[in-house]
Amino acid sequence: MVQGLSRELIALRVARELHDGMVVNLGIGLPTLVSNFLPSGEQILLQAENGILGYGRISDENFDSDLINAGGQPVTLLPGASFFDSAASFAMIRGGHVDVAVLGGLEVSERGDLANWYLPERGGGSIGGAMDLACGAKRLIVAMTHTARGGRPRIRTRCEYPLTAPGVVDLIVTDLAVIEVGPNGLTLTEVAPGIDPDYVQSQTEPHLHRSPTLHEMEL
Amino acid sequence: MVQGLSRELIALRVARELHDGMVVNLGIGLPTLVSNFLPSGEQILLQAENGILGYGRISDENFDSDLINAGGQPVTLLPGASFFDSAASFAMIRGGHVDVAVLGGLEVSERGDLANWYLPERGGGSIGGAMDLACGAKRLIVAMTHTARGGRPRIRTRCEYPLTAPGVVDLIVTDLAVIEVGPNGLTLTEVAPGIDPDYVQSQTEPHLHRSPTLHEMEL
Amino acid sequence: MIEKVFATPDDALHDVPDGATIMFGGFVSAGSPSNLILALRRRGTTGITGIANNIGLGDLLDVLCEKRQLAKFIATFAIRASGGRASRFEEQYARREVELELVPQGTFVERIRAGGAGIGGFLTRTGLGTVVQEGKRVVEAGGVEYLLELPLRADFALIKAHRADRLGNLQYRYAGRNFNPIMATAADIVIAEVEEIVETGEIDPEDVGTPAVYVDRVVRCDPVPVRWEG
Amino acid sequence: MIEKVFATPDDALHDVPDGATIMFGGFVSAGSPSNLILALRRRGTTGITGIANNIGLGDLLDVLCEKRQLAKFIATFAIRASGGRASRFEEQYARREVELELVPQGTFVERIRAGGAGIGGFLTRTGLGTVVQEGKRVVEAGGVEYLLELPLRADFALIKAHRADRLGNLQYRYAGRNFNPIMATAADIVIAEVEEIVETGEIDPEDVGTPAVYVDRVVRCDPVPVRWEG
Repeated sequence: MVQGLSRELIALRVARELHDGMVVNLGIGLPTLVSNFLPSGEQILLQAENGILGYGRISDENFDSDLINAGGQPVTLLPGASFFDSAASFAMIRGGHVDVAVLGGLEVSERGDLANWYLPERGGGSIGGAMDLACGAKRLIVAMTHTARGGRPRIRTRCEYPLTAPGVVDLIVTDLAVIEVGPNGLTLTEVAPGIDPDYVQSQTEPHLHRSPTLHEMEL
Repeated sequence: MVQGLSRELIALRVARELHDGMVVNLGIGLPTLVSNFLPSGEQILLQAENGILGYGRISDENFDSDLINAGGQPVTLLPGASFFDSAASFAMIRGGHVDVAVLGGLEVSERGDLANWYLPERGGGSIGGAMDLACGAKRLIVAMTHTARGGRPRIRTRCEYPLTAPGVVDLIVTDLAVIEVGPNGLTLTEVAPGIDPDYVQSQTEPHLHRSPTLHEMEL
Repeated sequence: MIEKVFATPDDALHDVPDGATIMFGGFVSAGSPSNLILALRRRGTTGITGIANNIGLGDLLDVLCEKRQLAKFIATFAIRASGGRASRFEEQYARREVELELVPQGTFVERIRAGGAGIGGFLTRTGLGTVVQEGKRVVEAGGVEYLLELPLRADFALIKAHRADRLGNLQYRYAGRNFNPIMATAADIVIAEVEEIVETGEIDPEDVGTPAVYVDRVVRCDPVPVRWEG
Repeated sequence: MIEKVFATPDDALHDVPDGATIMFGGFVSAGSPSNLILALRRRGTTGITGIANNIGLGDLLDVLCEKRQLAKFIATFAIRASGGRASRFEEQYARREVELELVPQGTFVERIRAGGAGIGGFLTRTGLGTVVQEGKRVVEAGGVEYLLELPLRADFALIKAHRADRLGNLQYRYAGRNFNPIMATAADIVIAEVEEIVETGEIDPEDVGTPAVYVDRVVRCDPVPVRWEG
């Protein structure tokens, strides 16, 4: 069986997209792990949509129910943090002041449509802040496994699940590959160590252009 | 010559409309004087649209350019005061959280239209917060002289000056009278001491109903 | 002076009628008015339309499902796509015993802000091209299409702050702000649960998060420990 | 770390081009970025579209009329119906040498908030049935008619706060807030004049009025004494 990246390594690869001075919102689930791999010596401000800019690591010491991130996890604060209410928080998100949002995905289409909130086979799901983050962030990175259980490709010609937002995804990072979403469709730019580009294509519904600089991820 | 109320006595009469627990915005000019006549022992919160709730008297001691009311005058703070930005301030005003606004007037029509921002003969005027206060306050009191220079009635069948807002005035307090604005037009409820109701009518363009309880103001 | 301090959460809710529309502040465990929620359960008010960011997610709102006090809920997060044991709300929703309106979180809080700020509606891109668009007007402005979203108000708002003064000024703490200051502007009667009540003037005017004008009732309660375990 | 601290107001304005749209915070004397305004006069930038609550009213903005740097101004208060000596702006406006768009103050600040918050427009009753309505769409919502007002943004916002940290967090003082925190969200480049710059972490997270994300440049200046004398 082909062995792709672990969740931690997907998070590590996503973290390489984040640079000094950026404001970044990490969605619930896998994206949360990205906070463990932020580049050191660079100032990256993590935004939690429940009203914190500049939180640090997830920490259970001195649990305070009023000091949590958007996933409900207790967090520490970095120097220069600030608090604000939810209207101000979504003004920040919707107004394009978040440089990068990293969200989990259920499906991404070749046009960059994202479906990540509703799972028809469970008949359940909630919107939370996902639609606003998907529409508002300057750059949207989706971090997910390349296929769902049973091998069903998550990267699809068009999404079958209810959309979070149409045409919003900029970059897809999976356990198998890094794929850019552009006006001409999807471009495979990196493969996970030991993964063949043909194998990535076989696990992907739409055609993947291959970048002239296609290479193995450096982790 | 008939002698109506001084500006101070108009302000005193307006102050009688204000009661415990009310949030009140006093416009620039004559309305500002109302703050000198607030009922003692009652908690009335003065709102300044530049972002203060709970300011006190106008005071020149220790002038601080950051502690002014909406007329630019230095003010003191009462216990329980708070500061907020202009978006929050006008959310408070537009959202109907100000119980009473007291504004100056150039003209008021019998339907309660208010004109108070533009003086055609000077070719000048500015809107400031007047339109929002006129539309947003739960109750709008206009304090003004009954006639303009030259004896031109300010209370008119319809306003000739550009409107601040249509159909918003609840009560008019002038140097000559107190007049209620209702669905059936204008009702004279009080006259200034020594002023004859017929004289008030002669200085007013539209017909004034006379209240069954019409009486002289108690000052 | 108007007396705003109530002795118990139950007193503060004395006139909440069946069928009321009620907002609840809080985001998961932060700034959730847990004592007021428990008092509302004791009161037994039925036919409630609830408005809160989340239910059954580190909050105590799920207790209102024990005796089926909720007729409808407006939320951003109520039904999970994955995870453990279903909440009572999820069970009742699965049986269609309670109605649910899911709203994107930014639209949710902006609708409440509009309700409090006298804004008749606003244009947002959020939800365009999704199920959220259903039944809504699309308005073009500046060459771009937007959804027209409408204000949201309630009969009561139950909120949580850190401190209050007797006049009704509220001070928040950390991420306990969230929806509380916004909901405080958008309900006919606003009831705040706080950890401490001080004399008027003791909260620095710079630190007031909700000005007194918005608050009708204040009740001091020991906070209920809540925590979301996923 | 991105360096946001500039040595002088003139340095902070180094790239403001002719024809720029510029917001100025402040309400009369409170929270007005006087040092930045004086630096803009020294710079001599022309063809400016200015956006500020007031001009010639206890602010220093009128100095921008000395060399006719303003092409247009968007304000709530610029021309007086009464009072003393005319401002330079009033004189130039009387000769139609400068364009003026008067906006009701609540609509003015809400348009700026919309510009910063990704809101494509909003509905307000303010201005209905007045000259403010001219050229605007009337939209019905919930059985009530409203004006549709559109967002306002700028290339630069020049604002004033009390303190900043090196990261760009701002703390305000008293009624010095006014339009400053809102304008900080609605311009491509935000330049803040402050009385004190401290190390990152020295401003309590509870006291931050404008989070660092909104601020591009910070400059420490002694405040210029300003006062409106009517």
